[in-house]
Amino acid sequence: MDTFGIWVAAFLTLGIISFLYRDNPWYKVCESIFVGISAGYWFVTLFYDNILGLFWRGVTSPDPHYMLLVGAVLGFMMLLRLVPPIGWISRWPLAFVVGATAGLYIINYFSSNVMLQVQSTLAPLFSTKFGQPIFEASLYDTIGNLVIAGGTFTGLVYFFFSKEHKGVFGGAARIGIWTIMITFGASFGYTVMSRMSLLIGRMEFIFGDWLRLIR
Amino acid sequence: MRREVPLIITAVVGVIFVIQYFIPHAPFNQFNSWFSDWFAIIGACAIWLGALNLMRISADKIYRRRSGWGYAAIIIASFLLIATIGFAGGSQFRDPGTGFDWLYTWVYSPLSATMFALLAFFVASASYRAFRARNLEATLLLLAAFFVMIGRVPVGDAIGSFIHLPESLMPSKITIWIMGFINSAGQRAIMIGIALGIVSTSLRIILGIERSYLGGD
Amino acid sequence: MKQDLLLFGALIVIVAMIFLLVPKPIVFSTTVSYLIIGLILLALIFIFIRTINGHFVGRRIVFLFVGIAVVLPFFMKIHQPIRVSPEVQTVYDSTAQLKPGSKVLVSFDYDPASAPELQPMAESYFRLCLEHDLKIIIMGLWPQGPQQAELALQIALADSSIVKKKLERGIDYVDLGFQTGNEFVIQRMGTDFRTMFPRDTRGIPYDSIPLLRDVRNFSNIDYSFNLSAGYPGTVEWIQVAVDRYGLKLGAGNTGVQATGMYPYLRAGQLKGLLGGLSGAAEFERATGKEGTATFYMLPQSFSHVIVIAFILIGNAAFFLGEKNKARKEQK
Amino acid sequence: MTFNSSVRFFLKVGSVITNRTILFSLTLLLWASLSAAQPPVDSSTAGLFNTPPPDVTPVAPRNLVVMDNPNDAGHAVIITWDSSIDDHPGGKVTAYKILRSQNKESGFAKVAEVPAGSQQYIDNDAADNIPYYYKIMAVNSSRQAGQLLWQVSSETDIFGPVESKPQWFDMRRLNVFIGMIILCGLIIFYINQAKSGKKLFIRKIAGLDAVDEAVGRATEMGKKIFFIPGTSDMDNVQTIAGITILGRVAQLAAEYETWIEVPVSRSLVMVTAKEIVKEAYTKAGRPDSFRDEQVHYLTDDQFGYAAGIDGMVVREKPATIFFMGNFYAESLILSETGNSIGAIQIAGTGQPSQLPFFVAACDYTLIGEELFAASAYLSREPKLLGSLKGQDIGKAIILVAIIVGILLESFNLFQLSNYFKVIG
Repeated sequence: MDTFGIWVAAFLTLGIISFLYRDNPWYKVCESIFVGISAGYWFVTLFYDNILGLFWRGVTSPDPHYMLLVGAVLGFMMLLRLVPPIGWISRWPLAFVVGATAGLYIINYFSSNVMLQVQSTLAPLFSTKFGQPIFEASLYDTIGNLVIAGGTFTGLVYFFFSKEHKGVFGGAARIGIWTIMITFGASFGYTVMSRMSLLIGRMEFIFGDWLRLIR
Repeated sequence: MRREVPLIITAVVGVIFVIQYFIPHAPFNQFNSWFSDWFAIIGACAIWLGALNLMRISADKIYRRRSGWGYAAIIIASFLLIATIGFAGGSQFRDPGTGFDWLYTWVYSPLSATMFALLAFFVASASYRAFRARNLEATLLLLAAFFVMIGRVPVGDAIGSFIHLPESLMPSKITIWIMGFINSAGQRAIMIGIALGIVSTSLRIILGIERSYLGGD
Repeated sequence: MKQDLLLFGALIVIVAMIFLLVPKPIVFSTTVSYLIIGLILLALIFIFIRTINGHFVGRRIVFLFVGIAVVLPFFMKIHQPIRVSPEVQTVYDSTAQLKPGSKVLVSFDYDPASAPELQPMAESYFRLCLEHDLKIIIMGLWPQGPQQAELALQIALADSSIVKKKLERGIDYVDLGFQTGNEFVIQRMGTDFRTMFPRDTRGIPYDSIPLLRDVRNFSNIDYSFNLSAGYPGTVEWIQVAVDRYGLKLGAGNTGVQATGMYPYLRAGQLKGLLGGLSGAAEFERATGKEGTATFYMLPQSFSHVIVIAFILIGNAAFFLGEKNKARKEQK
Repeated sequence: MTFNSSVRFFLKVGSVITNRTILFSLTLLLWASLSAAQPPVDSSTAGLFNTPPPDVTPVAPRNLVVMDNPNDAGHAVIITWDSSIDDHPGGKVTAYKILRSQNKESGFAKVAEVPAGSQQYIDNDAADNIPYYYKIMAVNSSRQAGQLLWQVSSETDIFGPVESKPQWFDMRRLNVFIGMIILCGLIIFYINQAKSGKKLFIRKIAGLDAVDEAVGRATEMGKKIFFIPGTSDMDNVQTIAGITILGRVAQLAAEYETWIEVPVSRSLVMVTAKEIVKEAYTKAGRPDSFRDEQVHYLTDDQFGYAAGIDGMVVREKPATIFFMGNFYAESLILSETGNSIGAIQIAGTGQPSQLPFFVAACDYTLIGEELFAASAYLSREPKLLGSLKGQDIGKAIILVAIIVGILLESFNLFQLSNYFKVIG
């Protein structure tokens, strides 16, 4: 079964790669299989994991979690979309999800992205830690600290919406967008690496596992 | 009923989920995990809507003999195949040795991994096309990408020692500096900005100012 | 359509030929390797000259070169030096300096799609822990995570120096498996592991596992290593386990994710980071045992050089094009 | 340690007399006599398998404090103590045992054993509103091959009663609370100000100015518009922000009578997007032109979704593609394919790691916060613009805090960063 599996996998792998040449029937077959199989995969997995595993087992366990029933009711309301005359009820669970998401996001992002990031930006420029002698850090770290402070500051200035980017303010915003561009370039360059490794993994499958050409 | 009730639900639930963070007292300390459970159940119910939609659109294509209807048939067939095997397998459906596991290992995984691997090609073509020193911004993008790219592979430092660069100017060192300082600064600015945008958007949702997600009457 | 079929036919013939005629495995000698590199360089120079003359290459040529750069090095015999960066060294030091018997929590938060980058990290990390007699607790926030962990564990356990130790599941390492709930799992683990993982993957109750006897929550964990490919992953571990419960955390990330981790690294919330395949290779270097990642580094370097070459070609053409344009405008 | 041995220790120390040693010794003497006055309850030398060697009994820890664990949901008592003076590497303490009872006189049972060096234990098994008494035992034991050879210990006094209670406010998060109140207050304030008719400026955002042009081009060419709302579900604010923009784009498309297609990867998003597009067509005065199949589901799978869209893009060759929402690795797969067929592409995401790819492959990219400003920018609705102004003032406060904070910290004047710490 595994030998057959390797051949199937090789067929599908090459089919997807053939898309690089151009759209063709082979790719179309692989694409359709992918859409169907993956939709079915999640359909089955979510049923077993969430409906059976989480809800049903939670409610029927000796120590039942009745709170799960709320989720079931909301989920059922969602399914009422299938009954057009009362389909509008599905807006209730949606409103619930959106409300809870909005509430959670306010807190999570405010505490983690605003508070914590500001906290880490507030660091001494010329020493490594608060309380250390003032000019204790190396030149490398001092320049770095200045770059971090200046980059974060000007980067934020770039995001101002209600003030025209002119004069000194505009200059700061310009430095901000430079910082952001360098960040993007660095992230991109760094990513090239891991994308290549994914391809290496696939090619090892084709030339190693399937064609057996690699030691 | 169709618009007001959902708006009230959003507002009340939104406020509760904000304040739960500050209240360690039961039941507020439970809300977070309750919501994750509830959302999992709602999502698992809602996927029926999606799956039915996929089946209906594909069946419609076949019925009307639209171009590519044969591929629509493959979508339906592969969906039904994995769903049948999965549901026939009972709660042990994905144990090693089952049909579901076979489909996962030899069909789903290779397809996923290969689609992901296409990125290697796209990264190359995107950088070939987009990284041109058109203006100052594009040049900075290009230079940062360039240094990080050569700094992240051993070849970079090999070249560095070949032309006798001082230790602190080795490509790998420059990479670490860019990643550790400029990149940190840029990421931080973006992250703080995003957080402010998210707080503001969420607040507008809770206040009912942003309500288009509810659709019309 | 006809053209497609012809191509498919040609491909089938090639595959058949490889299966029937080509000797296996193929290994190029060093001379042949350098010869091939020279040929690729020549081809690049040819493209460069064409581009300067105004013939831009299409996407497909770029694709072809990337493909060649990734595949050919598999067969080459070339050694390249690897330097260990400080964030990688931190992971190594934090782990290697633990006292024998210390408990290490390793969370597998990725799926097979990211295995090429993260699997080598998992293998060498396990090997390092087992060599230093650390106790490993495995878990996963992604459904397929623990399966990946088992694969890595098998490889680490098969190592000759580790086989000698006669390690036992439940005493020296334990796999708690996957649990749904993303960051909430981490949060509940903050008070008690047992509520989230009542049994290990073999179905043995938490309390009956010798390794876990004194492990109640994060305060009993000496170091934690998280292998992550997205959400939930390192960010969630930092936000919950590190910020709220003071866990000491190191991470192995895909290259993409790794950039986002540097702020946390600088803020000290993260103790060490392996970024992408090169992070894995550096870690192998630090542990002194070269493995998959080091083998993968050659195609990696090659493909990098190809991408950089094309960026240079594109820019040279762009500048020369601008110059030509300016000259025409002057006339 | 007995009184006599303390005296001997005192005499030895006394041979080098300085002021500090006198003070130190007196303190020690005072403490030693106190501990001697209360004979240890369980200074047992009960050998279990062997008789312990002489002089191995550790001194009990001091300064035990038991109190309700603050800022929690109850069920927890926090016990802190100062280590026994015998607790040092190679010292006479191997562990501490925490004993608990509901009765002051008797019934003490072990709740936990923590290693030497610990100075705190949180008893998470306490029931709320029940008085408990605690004491701690310093233990010295010796093991060989897993076998307990001997064990000796000494106990502290009994402390308590203490009751565990849940709290209604987590004081550790007060700073987050205040910060959030300020930011939300500012946003609400400016929303109200905008409502009352104050004109607000908003800077140019190129990506959003291009929306009209992009839709117009699709109309001219008689081709489709694709709108990709990302691969996250409705439990992500980015998705909500993305499909809010879909509302404006779909209305524009409906006015131009151009076909807009929205393939989605989440069922809840499909439901919501359908409502939004339908409403947009109604607003544009063409409710009958809306077709149900304009919004359709592909698969929940990230890469299955990308494969499907790639196929659609190369076959149907849309003139314009929007990417608005949360994206992961599929961002570049989708945008490079879109680029290869020459479509105008406008992207926006708050996923920092994917922004570089959109910047490289798309014509316009909304960077992070700009995505969330888009609905205000496109609609020019005063209330929405007001919230942007509030956001900006919040940003200004952060900028001031950064400058002031960094200066204060650089010259060791004040550690402002402590006020931004998120605990608990």
